[in-house]
Amino acid sequence: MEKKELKIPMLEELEKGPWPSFVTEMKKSADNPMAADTLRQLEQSYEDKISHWKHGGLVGVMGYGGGVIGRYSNLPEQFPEVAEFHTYRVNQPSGWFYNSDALRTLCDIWEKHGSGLTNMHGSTGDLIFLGSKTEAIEPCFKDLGEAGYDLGGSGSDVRTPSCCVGPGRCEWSCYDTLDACYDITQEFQDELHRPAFPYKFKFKFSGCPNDCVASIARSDMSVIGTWKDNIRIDQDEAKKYAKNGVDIQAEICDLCPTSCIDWNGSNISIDNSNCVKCMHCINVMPKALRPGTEGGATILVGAKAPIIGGALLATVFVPFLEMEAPYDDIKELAEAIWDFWGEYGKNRERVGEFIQRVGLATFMDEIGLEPVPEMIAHPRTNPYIFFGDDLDEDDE
Amino acid sequence: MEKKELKIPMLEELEKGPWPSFVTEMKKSADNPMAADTLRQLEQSYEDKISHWKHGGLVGVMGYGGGVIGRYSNLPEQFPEVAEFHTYRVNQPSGWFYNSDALRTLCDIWEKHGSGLTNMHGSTGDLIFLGSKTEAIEPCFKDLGEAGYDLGGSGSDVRTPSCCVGPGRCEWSCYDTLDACYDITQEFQDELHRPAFPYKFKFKFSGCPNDCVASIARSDMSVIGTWKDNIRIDQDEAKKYAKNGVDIQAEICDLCPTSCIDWNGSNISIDNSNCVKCMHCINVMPKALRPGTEGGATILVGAKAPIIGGALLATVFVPFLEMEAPYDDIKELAEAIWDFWGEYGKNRERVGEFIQRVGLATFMDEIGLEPVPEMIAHPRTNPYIFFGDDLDEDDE
Amino acid sequence: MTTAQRITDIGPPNYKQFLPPVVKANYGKWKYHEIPKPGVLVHVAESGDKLFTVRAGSPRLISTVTIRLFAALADKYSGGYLRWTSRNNVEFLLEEEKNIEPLIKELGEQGYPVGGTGNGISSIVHTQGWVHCHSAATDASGVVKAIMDEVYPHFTSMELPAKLRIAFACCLNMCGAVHCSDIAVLGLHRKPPVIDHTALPKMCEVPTLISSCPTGAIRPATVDGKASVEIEDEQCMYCGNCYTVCPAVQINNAEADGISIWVGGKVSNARSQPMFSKLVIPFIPNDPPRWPGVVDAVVNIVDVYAKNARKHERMGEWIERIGWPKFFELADIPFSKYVIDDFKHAGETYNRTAQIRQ
Amino acid sequence: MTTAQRITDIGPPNYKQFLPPVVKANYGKWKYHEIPKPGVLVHVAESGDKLFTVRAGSPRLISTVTIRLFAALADKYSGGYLRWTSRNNVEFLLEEEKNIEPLIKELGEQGYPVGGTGNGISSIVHTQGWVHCHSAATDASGVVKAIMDEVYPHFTSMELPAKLRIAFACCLNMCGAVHCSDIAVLGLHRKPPVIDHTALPKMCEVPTLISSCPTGAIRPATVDGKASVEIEDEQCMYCGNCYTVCPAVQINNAEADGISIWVGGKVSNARSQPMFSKLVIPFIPNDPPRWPGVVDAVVNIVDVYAKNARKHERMGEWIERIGWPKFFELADIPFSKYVIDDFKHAGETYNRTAQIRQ
Ligand code: SRM
Ligand code: SRM
Ligand code: SRM
Ligand code: SRM
Ligand code: SF4
Ligand code: SF4
Ligand code: SF4
Ligand code: SF4
Ligand code: SF4
Ligand code: SF4
Ligand code: SF4
Ligand code: SF4
Repeated sequence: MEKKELKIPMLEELEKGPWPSFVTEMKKSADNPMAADTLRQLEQSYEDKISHWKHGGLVGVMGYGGGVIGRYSNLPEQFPEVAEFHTYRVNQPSGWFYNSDALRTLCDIWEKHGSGLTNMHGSTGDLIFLGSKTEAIEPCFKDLGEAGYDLGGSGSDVRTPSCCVGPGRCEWSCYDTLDACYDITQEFQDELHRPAFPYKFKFKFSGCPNDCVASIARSDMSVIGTWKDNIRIDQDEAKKYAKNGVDIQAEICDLCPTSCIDWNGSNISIDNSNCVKCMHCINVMPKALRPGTEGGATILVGAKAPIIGGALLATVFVPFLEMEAPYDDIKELAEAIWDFWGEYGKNRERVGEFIQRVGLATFMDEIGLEPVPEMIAHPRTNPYIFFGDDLDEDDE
Repeated sequence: MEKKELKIPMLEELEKGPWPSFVTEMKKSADNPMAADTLRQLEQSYEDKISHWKHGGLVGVMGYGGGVIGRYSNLPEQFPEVAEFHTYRVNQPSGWFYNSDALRTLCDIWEKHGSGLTNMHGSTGDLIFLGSKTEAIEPCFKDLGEAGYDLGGSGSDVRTPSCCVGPGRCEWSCYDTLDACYDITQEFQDELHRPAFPYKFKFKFSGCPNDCVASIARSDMSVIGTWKDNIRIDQDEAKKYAKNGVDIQAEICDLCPTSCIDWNGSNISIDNSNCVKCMHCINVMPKALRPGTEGGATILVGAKAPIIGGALLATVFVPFLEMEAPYDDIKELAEAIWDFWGEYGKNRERVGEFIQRVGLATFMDEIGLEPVPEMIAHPRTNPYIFFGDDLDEDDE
Repeated sequence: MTTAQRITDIGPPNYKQFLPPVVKANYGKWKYHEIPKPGVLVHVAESGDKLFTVRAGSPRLISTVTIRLFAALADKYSGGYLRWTSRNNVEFLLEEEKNIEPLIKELGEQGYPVGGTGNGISSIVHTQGWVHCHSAATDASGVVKAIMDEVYPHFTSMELPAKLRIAFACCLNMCGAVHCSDIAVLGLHRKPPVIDHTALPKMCEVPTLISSCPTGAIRPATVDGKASVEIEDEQCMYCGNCYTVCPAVQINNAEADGISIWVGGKVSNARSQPMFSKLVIPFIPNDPPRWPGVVDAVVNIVDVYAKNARKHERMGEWIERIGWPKFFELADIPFSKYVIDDFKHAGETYNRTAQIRQ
Repeated sequence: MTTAQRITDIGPPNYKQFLPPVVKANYGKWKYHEIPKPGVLVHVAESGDKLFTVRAGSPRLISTVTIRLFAALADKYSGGYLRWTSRNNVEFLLEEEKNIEPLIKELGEQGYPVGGTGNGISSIVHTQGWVHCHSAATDASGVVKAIMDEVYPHFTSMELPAKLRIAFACCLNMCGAVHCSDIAVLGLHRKPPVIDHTALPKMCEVPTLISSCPTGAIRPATVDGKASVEIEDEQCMYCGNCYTVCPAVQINNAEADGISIWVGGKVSNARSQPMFSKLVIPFIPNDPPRWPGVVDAVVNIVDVYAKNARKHERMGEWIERIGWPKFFELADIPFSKYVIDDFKHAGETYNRTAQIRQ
């Protein structure tokens, strides 16, 4: 095949500077005609200041409702190699752990079927194979399956769960994020591959309240590690931090959200009943302070981006849940939520918006969770209480 | 006139106990048949657990649209003396200052025309004359006028302004609340007496951020004293407080909302550029600390009770305004607000709700106030920015 | 009498005539104050002059007989000068320190306690109730009296962590600062209004009535051939706004009406920003004449606060520090689902952090 | 091939096979960590074992050629083990301390900087832009590259007051954590969509389209005898949701599209609760290939923060301490009316206190 010229002067401006360049990356694959046409169309976008992609039209693998994002050039004559340019969302391993052989296998498959361009990784967590033709979809899927990989979610289904590195490396992980993420992904393969919800539903697992996968902001079910017992203190190490220049009073005590940690110049003391497990003191002095040993997780529900009612952070559903395999509690909770939301949620209404529409108390009633004060930042300030028909049975 | 028996056993239960009893008060006036029937009807309400008053039907003085609240018994046969039982809202003097002669004059008028029962004072601030017949309204108004008194507001008009004691006694008053309240009440007599707004509009004046008339919670225009320069410090007095047992670090420094005040064991120092004029430190040590001398006020708009969109606290409109008679700035601001709200506000829509409906920025545009960051707690978090037609003139 | 002759639009009398001489002389020139004992303030001017204030509690609903009594006491002790406060206490403005004790004594004999200053409980801001209002879900003065009798020791002392402001309103109109009080006692209806279809067409405008409903529960309907309305019960949350605009839509209901308790509001900008009160007890039935359920609830909250809050911490500041779960636990108040907001901005009240006391 | 033969629903491979031996041996038994230098972490297990992590920056959009390079480096230095982070950096998981420096050197030679740890700027979480998305109001990778080139010194050092997380999204769908980032760069449209009335009936369902609009700006209309829709321009705030559900409603506009800057969001529960990012610069025009306006704006905000915030203070925590007026002043950003919220809960963002720095 004769090689078309690659004239991309604007993009090449983006090869300058110290940060690794995506243009350079794309050029590395430019032997692949799809990658080359991607560069060319992108250069065109840079000139026109507008995207040249179109969406719409269903593409995917047989029997699955998601996992492939269909995309088409709106200048197919100019850039015929990307006339069709669909991406695969390949479900990543828990914690984005790989070994070199696994990576090479993935590269083999993708160089065979697609553009050779990837995202390591997509914002949801998938390994993104960026751009292939419609005809390549099934064969690529077959090769992936044989290599032990499957597609992730897209559309109105369970989206690819993701998790922080957790017990794989982090000393603060209050439960096994890698296992929980793997187990729950496996459990809900059907929900992941066959969209049947009003809209997408994302799980994310963080091992502690630092929330290194931003679950509280980006997942319909956010599982954040925490602990019930006391922060473990090594007073000698604390003294060492002080000696090495940490101003414990200013850097820790004054910044504790509940002022429950004290430093008398030689010892740390913590009023653990008022500690909200924010992690700050532990973050600053990891050798001196450690989370307690009675680990578990707080389950929060309903985070999302702004479309369409405005962005939401997740809301506390279960203040503390033990996180032991096979994670039945959390699976049952998810299913109870799906049942109610599935029946009454509107099309394209995320569960967080649905909760706000029907009311948190009603939602809890329906899914069978007892209301507890931890669910709210504060009680209502308006007097518009709907007593309904319960009037006479109430705790008056 | 033969005296009916006064059988009020339930109410008399409320004459017991150390706190002065309103029942005892009402009995003091019980020679007045209206007061006696009020007691009787109230006893009836205590038995029935329900109000026996009716509203509706216009009563008032000629030429005024407010100032009298019409009320009728729904048991007029049983309690004929309160079949009509209207209250007058008599505009109180600024700061609720009286002298004994003035009070006696008021008592004379009220014993002549009404029940002899009063509220000293109503929640808005008026002196409330509680209960008279329809026929007494004009004569009572005439006597009030001759004694130098006028009615306050009711209905969709300017409501009786009120103010804290201010420079009349308080060392913290940053402007002359008594004068401002009096001057503005006089200026807007027409707006006070002849309802022409979508709904009520309340002014309240507090001399400092302690806000002793709760203006920020209860007035459509809340005028709260503040200062521009530094807090005045008397270090010797501060030392005395410390010696007398005030823990300045814990009681003041740790509670300062911006941590801008320091105590080194013998001296106070304040980073005045970060002081938000909250008053706390001054409140705790009034001999050692005083507001600065460059006084003025913050103007906030739009507080209200919950009907119907939910309660609102007032919003900052002007962070700092000099408050010199004749208070032209504030009068012009009020008029600009009334113009816009008067034209576009819905019936029974308080100005605070109207602002939320049209948007703060639009409202400011319309009344001619430049937007400043002090108006908001924080910038928007949602990306739903309406650029409208201004698109091309913007500060891009 | 013709309109021309009538005196109108004169406004209130000028306050200046009512200022005591010491105030006139030191107007705006006060330097500091002290509270030598509960109910007594001394304001010292830059000139060195002193103004002594004696503050007495009053039930607000007072007879002219009592006003005359106050006038007489003012003549005797404070040169005839007195004022009322924004919380309905009466203040005698004395130039002579020696008059303080005799005045307090005489007030006491007449049944008017001196107090309400500093870190205590002042008079309860309140409303009309069954004494004068048609829409009251409970009485005002009676509930207030019953509560004040029990918290009375806090009126005459100053030993709370900070000021504790109680307010009362008899319906959701909230005439007062109920929505921003340390403790708010609020009457509420709990059944949709009952419509008098005969009276309605005569008394009310249907479109105004329909638009008065914040939840859109009221719809036009033809009843017995006449234009009237109907109410969708499931949408009504008993605000009573329809009743205010139309007396033929009756909201009062002896069985369903009662009282709710709210805590943690404040108005001052001191330390923390002003805050709304929050619902903690959704409903206590009306129990006249002495409302024991309400009184116990208020006293309990006052006690728990007094025992647990730190110095200078208002109710809401204390609760923010310890967290709502702890408040419900300490106050031994069962957490009710009604406490969870479900109105317009309800989502803003959900807990959206993993910061939790475990 | 029949469906029966196909391998489906196997889920992702089990992560366990990818864990390095030292991780397997000390799984869940880590004791503490240290950051000896930017981009290098040492995790020490209770057993005393150590795991060394070398973190390298990547543009996320990488070629298989690069993945093979990383695999080869892993073989050479980390027993073949590596992982990616939640911010798209690649981490080599070393057992041997001595391999750290050679690995860093080789990565550097290949153009991959080591850093992104501790109190600095890590990689920018971002989206597709013109590389792959139809609804992008700007390019993603190009803007990110241009910004990273300038803030690069903060990737390879750890001298900021706290972590500073930058995120980028090319449209309001905000694929990423843009809404909770210290600095968020967000592409936006500023003109209502243009409707292709010929294509619409074929491609889209009218009711779904109408209900997709959060402001109700879309109404049914008959155009040239065919069922289509019209858009009320005054009600549209360019969210693009209609375009997502119906490609015949085109929102992209070369002239009007551009970028906005948001600050002060965070996700972690450390110290303060998670917070949303807030708008500070409503619009900067698209200026490819190097977007100087956006880059300057970001660099300026980073600098002002670096200079003024206290240790451990995230962007939003710093701004909350100094107040928004001061932020606008220090950053020398003109206060625009567009910054004032006017969406659903706008009232909650108004300043409702007299606490003001005068
Ligand atoms: C590929 C990816 C961006 C990336 O470059 O990484 C992406 C790309 C798209 N997102 Fe997203 N989203 C991606 C992660 C996210 C995230 C982040 C997350 O999952 O943690 C969010 C915010 C969190 C959330 O779910 O709220 C996100 C919020 C959205 C939304 C708004 C949803 C909302 O409720 O507000 C839409 C709109 C929609 O669903 O129609 C959307 C829609 C889209 C579509 C499918 C637009 C469309 O209609 O075709 C984009 C396809 C682009 C393309 O060309 O492939 N994407 N999207 C991410 C998925 C990769 C992966 O699987 O790993
Ligand atoms: C008398 C008074 C209560 C008292 O016992 O002190 C009062 C009594 C009534 N208020 Fe009020 N309000 C009184 C101060 C207030 C206040 C407090 C204030 O002004 O500082 C408020 C809250 C602040 C505010 O304005 O938002 C208040 C908020 C309302 C509302 C709700 C307004 C809202 O926007 O949410 C209504 C309902 C209405 O306007 O229809 C209302 C309506 C009423 C009516 C007129 C009910 C009616 O439809 O007839 C009451 C007449 C009762 C009667 O029998 O006289 N009243 N009302 C107060 C006026 C006395 C005075 O002039 O000094
Ligand atoms: C007389 C009065 C003003 C008036 O014109 O009538 C007044 C007078 C004083 N107030 Fe007040 N306040 C008065 C109602 C209020 C109110 C309004 C209310 O209660 O409805 C507030 C707002 C309450 C709230 O936040 O909910 C109020 C919040 C304050 C504060 C701030 C308290 C705090 O820490 O939040 C102070 C400062 C202090 O006491 O330390 C203060 C301080 C003062 C001082 C010390 C000012 C001074 O130097 O003269 C006065 C004596 C206080 C005392 O009683 O201990 N005053 N003060 C009001 C007396 C009401 C009463 O009879 O009890
Ligand atoms: C590797 C990674 C998890 C993963 O599974 O991939 C990770 C790893 C660590 N995080 Fe994280 N965090 C990672 C993303 C995050 C995120 C998510 C994000 O940035 O999108 C957050 C939330 C950010 C936010 O709040 O907006 C996050 C908030 C934290 C915090 C809290 C920071 C704070 O004070 O707000 C800590 C504690 C600290 O660093 O003091 C932390 C601490 C740590 C520690 C020290 C945990 C440990 O003991 O191993 C790890 C090294 C930190 C470092 O780089 O300095 N990690 N961390 C992620 C690395 C991303 C990267 O390549 O830069
Ligand atoms: S979320 Fe917690 S447990 Fe997970 S990597 Fe971050 S700090 Fe470690
Ligand atoms: S974890 Fe947070 S709340 Fe708990 S003691 Fe440490 S800093 Fe305080
Ligand atoms: S508001 Fe301020 S000036 Fe007025 S009485 Fe209260 S403390 Fe004094
Ligand atoms: S007035 Fe308030 S903000 Fe200012 S120094 Fe005193 S306590 Fe701090
Ligand atoms: S609160 Fe309600 S019932 Fe009480 S006086 Fe006001 S309007 Fe009447
Ligand atoms: S009480 Fe309120 S909610 Fe119920 S019908 Fe009347 S106006 Fe509507
Ligand atoms: S943010 Fe918008 S434009 Fe960018 S990838 Fe997501 S959907 Fe596409
Ligand atoms: S862009 Fe958004 S607001 Fe505008 S018409 Fe489309 S859906 Fe409605």
